[in-house]
Amino acid sequence: MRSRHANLGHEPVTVRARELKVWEALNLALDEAMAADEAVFILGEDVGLYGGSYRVTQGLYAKYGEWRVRDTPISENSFTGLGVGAALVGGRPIVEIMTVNFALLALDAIINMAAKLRYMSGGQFTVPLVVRMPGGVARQLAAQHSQRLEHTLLNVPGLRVVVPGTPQDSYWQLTQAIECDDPVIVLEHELLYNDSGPFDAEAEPLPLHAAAVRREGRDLTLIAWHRMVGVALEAAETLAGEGIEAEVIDLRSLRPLDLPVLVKSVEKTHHALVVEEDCRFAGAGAEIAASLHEAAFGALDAPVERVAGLDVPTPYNGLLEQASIPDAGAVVGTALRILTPRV
Amino acid sequence: MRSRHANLGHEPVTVRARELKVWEALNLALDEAMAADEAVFILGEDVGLYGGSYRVTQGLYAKYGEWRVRDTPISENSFTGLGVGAALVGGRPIVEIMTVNFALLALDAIINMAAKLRYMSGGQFTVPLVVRMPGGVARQLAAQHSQRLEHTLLNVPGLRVVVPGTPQDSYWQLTQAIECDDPVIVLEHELLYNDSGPFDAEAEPLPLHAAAVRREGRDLTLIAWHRMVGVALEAAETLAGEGIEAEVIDLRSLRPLDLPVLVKSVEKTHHALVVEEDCRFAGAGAEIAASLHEAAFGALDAPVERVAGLDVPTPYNGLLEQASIPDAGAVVGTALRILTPRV
Amino acid sequence: MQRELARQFLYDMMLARQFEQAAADQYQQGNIAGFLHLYPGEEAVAVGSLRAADAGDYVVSTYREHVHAMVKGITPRAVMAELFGKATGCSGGYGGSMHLFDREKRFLGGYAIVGETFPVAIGVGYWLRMTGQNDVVYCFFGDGAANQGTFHESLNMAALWKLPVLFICENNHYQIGTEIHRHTAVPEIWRHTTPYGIPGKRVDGMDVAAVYDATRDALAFVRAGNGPMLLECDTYRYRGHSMADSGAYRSALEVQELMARDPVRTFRERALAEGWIRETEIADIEKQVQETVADAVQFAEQSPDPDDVRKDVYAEPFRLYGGSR
Amino acid sequence: MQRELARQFLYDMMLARQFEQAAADQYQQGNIAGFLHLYPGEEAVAVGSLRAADAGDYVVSTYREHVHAMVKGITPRAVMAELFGKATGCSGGYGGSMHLFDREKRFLGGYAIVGETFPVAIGVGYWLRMTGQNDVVYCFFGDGAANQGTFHESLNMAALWKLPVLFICENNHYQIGTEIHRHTAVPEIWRHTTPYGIPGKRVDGMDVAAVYDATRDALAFVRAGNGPMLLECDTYRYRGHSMADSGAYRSALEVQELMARDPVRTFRERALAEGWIRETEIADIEKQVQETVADAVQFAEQSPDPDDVRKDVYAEPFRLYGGSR
Ligand SMILES: Cc1ncc(C[n+]2csc(CCOP(=O)(O)OP(=O)(O)O)c2C)c(N)n1
Ligand SMILES: Cc1ncc(C[n+]2csc(CCOP(=O)(O)OP(=O)(O)O)c2C)c(N)n1
Ligand SMILES: [Mg+2]
Ligand SMILES: [Mg+2]
Repeated sequence: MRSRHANLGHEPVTVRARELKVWEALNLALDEAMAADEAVFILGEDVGLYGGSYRVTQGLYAKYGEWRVRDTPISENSFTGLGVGAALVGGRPIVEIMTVNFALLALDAIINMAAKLRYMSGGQFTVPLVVRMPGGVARQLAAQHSQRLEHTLLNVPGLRVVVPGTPQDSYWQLTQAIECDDPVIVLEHELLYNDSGPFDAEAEPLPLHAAAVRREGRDLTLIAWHRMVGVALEAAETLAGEGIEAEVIDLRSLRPLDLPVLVKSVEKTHHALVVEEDCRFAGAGAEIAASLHEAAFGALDAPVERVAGLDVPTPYNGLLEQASIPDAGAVVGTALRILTPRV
Repeated sequence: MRSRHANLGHEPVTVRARELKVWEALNLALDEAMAADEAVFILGEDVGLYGGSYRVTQGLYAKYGEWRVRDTPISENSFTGLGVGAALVGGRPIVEIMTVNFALLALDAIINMAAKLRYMSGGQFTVPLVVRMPGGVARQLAAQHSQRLEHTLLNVPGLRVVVPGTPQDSYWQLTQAIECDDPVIVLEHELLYNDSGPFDAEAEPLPLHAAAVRREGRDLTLIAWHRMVGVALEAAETLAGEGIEAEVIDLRSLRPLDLPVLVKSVEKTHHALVVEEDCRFAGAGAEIAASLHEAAFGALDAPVERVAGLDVPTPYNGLLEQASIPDAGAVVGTALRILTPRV
Repeated sequence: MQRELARQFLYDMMLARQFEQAAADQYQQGNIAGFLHLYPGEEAVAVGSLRAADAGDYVVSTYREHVHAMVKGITPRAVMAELFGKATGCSGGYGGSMHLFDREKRFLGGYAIVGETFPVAIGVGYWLRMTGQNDVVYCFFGDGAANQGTFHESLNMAALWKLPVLFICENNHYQIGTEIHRHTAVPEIWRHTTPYGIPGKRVDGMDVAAVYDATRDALAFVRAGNGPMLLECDTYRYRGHSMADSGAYRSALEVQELMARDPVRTFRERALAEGWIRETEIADIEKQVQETVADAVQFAEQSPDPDDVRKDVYAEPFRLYGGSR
Repeated sequence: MQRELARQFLYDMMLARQFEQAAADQYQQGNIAGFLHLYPGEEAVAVGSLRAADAGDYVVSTYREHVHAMVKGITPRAVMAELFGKATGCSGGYGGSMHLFDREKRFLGGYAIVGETFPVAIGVGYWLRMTGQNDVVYCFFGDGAANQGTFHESLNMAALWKLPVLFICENNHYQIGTEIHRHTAVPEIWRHTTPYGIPGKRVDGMDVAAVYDATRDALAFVRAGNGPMLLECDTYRYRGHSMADSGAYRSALEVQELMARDPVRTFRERALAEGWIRETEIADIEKQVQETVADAVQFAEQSPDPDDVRKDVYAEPFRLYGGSR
């Protein structure tokens, strides 16, 4: 590939920090990937000059120029489709959709094109496309800006869907997603970007789709991802005070699902609870519960339950908004109910 | 409302037939609703002069004129959104999206607008919109034309989603959907339009969201909708030959789900199997299984399993296509396995 | 110009400026959350265009709609209370800044997904035309929104069926941090109507009287059954895109140049010069505006929160796992 | 005109006509299923435009693409076998009529969702421009597709960044059963490029030589780095939209009138009259075409079905409930 801007031979910033923020880790992964492979380019609204709504692409426009960090018009379906077209002929595009709420406009490009082209072409084409997008309930952004898209994307053969929540995972999983020859959806969470966490650039990465046990326990398995991992860990602390040891699993990937890790945990704890920020009815938690029942029915002393968002559009009012998504108290309450032997 | 076409005071065709096809039943429901209420109008591609790709709107253009049966350009997001706008100010639009595959382009109008406007406006507005669309695997229409959208729509608060499969249900449920003040998605199945079935215009309708037991049984509950009800019934016949009596439930509605009927059945049979045409991973079946486990764990002798479509885009080749969706044989096989006591 | 109208323009614009300043303050104090998109610099557009409307006309607007809402008749109290998320807000506290609604005032929202105003507006227009009503629907949109597919789709349908829609582009030259020359190949939005045969016109969006006159003409055209029209108002926002944005992508020189064309100040000076208004009257307005805004803030502060998170998801409620109707 | 080129045009168009007739027959016999959209009447567009292409140019097409595929170099065997769903088809039997692909020939599909060709093509164009390659990408679309939002969005980006895309509208005046005057406010698609500053041109799509000449000029313009261009080819389809459609919404008079302009017959007559070709040569072509098509059908019949439904969903397979990488 011939580069059109002057400063060739970039070296990514060398980072040996012990702590990074999530957005910084994502930024580093992008920077390294762009330095390593000139086929990698970024496009999206305000990813360039502005540096990204959540700073994730900060500094890259100055470093790699407008052709590799492209500010787009508000045309989600077409610029995502642009990514698909470029991926067909050798590009490795990274599309940023400013938030998942706007991805509803780009689903034709994601579902009807990106996910199906390899199969429909009899395996002739690969679609090494990454679509990054943040979602979730943030701070009073109201119904049109507080959504999650897991349920829609999980059912689509051809896609991979990952949900990194820590700086380390964000770095690892975005790097792996860019290297992967399949279309990968990287779901980020708006409230996690400024979270700091330990970071080691040299550490051996976990596989892209592996789940991680964040806390060991013997009585109950709490299954979560993104911001709900923190909620689950908080609940686990409280439960520990009651003598209950909860195991907390961070899924990290939703398609595929690391079921073996869940089954192993449930064989020990005999109880499981999915903690999901999205609305309960037909959310990702439904698949997690259904498949866990199928795989570990004999080990379960009680049904896998779900503590999840209410089945309402997200309200603007702050109190109502908080009431619409799970908190540690709700997790603790449900956990105690599950673990209380029924008479 | 002032009508702009000459022939006012229409009377719908009086039908006392004992048999109707699904498309005829839908057509009748539309005709009656339009005759009864001048606020009802239809829009979509080729719904007018052409009479609808699947004949559902046949004859209505000649009868009600172009303003009430409107042929649209290929602009799914905007004509569905047009329906939303009209519904806000007094209209009762019925949008036909030619097939669910194109609805991926209209999800912003459905999810971000129709489903949320009532809530976001603090209850000031109602959105009496019906969106009709057929889907499913038909006959070798390949990956972009063989999809189902249940998983995407089920998770959306504000929507109702119904799945009529018989002529009688099609007539009842479309009529009720038009009368309903909420946005209702009516999912139809491309292969059922020409199915004939008993029809009684005078019969007392089932409620919009009620499930129906299509066959009674004591050993196993088969849960299905649309074309899979026929597959389940066929499997039940075979199972009967083996001395196994399967109960077959036609869900008729997916959001809400008629869980009490499922629980009642499972309390009798202690075994349940969801038969789903859509890809298994995170399909509607996941919610059905998850909620049934939660509601009837104690009554279940085995986990609720799912016989579902393979997790692949739909292939064009006819043999592969058939291999990608469930048939009666697969249902029978899984049923026998479930019912065989494990050692 | 009638003195009464000039006074109205000035009152509206001064109220708008003050109201948005108060909103910014309240945001800083933590009483308002979420995304808050303010209007300073663009007042002449909402005021000039909506003062030409009849009460029966409908408005479909964006997330930057506080001023549209107030000029269309929603009280500052109801708007401010909505920004506070209170039960007394015009959307009951469920919508917030980006989702103002008022059924009575025919204010149909408040859409936060860029490009949604087009389909909603043509839907209203379709209904108006189908039922033979004489009202017009306003469709507001930004320069960035003109790149969304719905612009094209909806303008085509509006033209095909001659729908009574007045499309008003608030061209403030930016799509957040992306300047119009970098997001639109032909940065004159009024020229984008050629594929539909819709008349397009450009007007100085910093001149309230010009916007008013252009809107009156456009409304007359649309109301006469000629189909839709598009008015591009050339304007500028003085603040960042939202409270989260400093606007650092714009040069100081540019901002300075546009500040010199401040629609509120320039109209005030002109009104004085033309003798449409006197200094004392302006002082009165100033006072009235300050009181109104202070009252709105106080009202919002003292109003209760809404208390039912499950209300109004459906017109006919049901249980999700319930069966029933 | 060169004799060689004239012979090529005639061969291509006669092959196209015969091939599509054979496909219709095979569909009737149950050997082809799914939606089958045939091309008779429109041959001059694919042939004239694609014979002007270089081998390195890319093609993005619709569901009515058998002829585009063959002119771009995919063999009639591989296309027919794909229609039969066989493993020897150009998409291995996984795609079918609407999804023809050939990586070698730079034929990038076969898209069945109307309006998808726009974003895919600008993606290819973006890559070509970013990497400084000199190839052009063809983007085919119908008159109905011009109403899709992606048309607007993609043309804007193509123009903004001067992407090497040649947009070719196959205007056959119908969007299935809806005539162009009922689906597009301004039924001249070439005029729809004004909002992007893209040059648009209309050409007689029933005249293969005219299409060829216009395409050559357009390609030269695009290849020189001037950015995209749009060519509208005025044409007609003689059959229904697909095998499921009788075309009853068109008047007999209209069909008759367009039949008189049959691109294959008129070019044959002209080539004879101009002395570009002789009757005996035409008879040879006729025979060759018949053999080629018969051979393609036989090849398709005798080819095996694909046998792995799970193949090629992913480039790097994994188990869905598996963990792993
Ligand atoms: C579909 C969609 N994409 C992106 C966004 C994020 N966003 C909000 S406002 C905005 C810029 C809109 O610019 P413009 O239309 O010019 O309106 P302005 O804010 O300048 O008034 C963007 C990109 C959105 N809300 N919706
Ligand atoms: C988004 C979308 N909507 C609807 C359809 C159904 N459909 C298939 S072809 C077609 C008409 C397309 O007309 P045009 O673009 O003029 O192409 P032509 O078939 O005439 O070549 C329609 C409506 C579709 N495939 N995709
Ligand atoms: Mg703007
Ligand atoms: Mg056409």
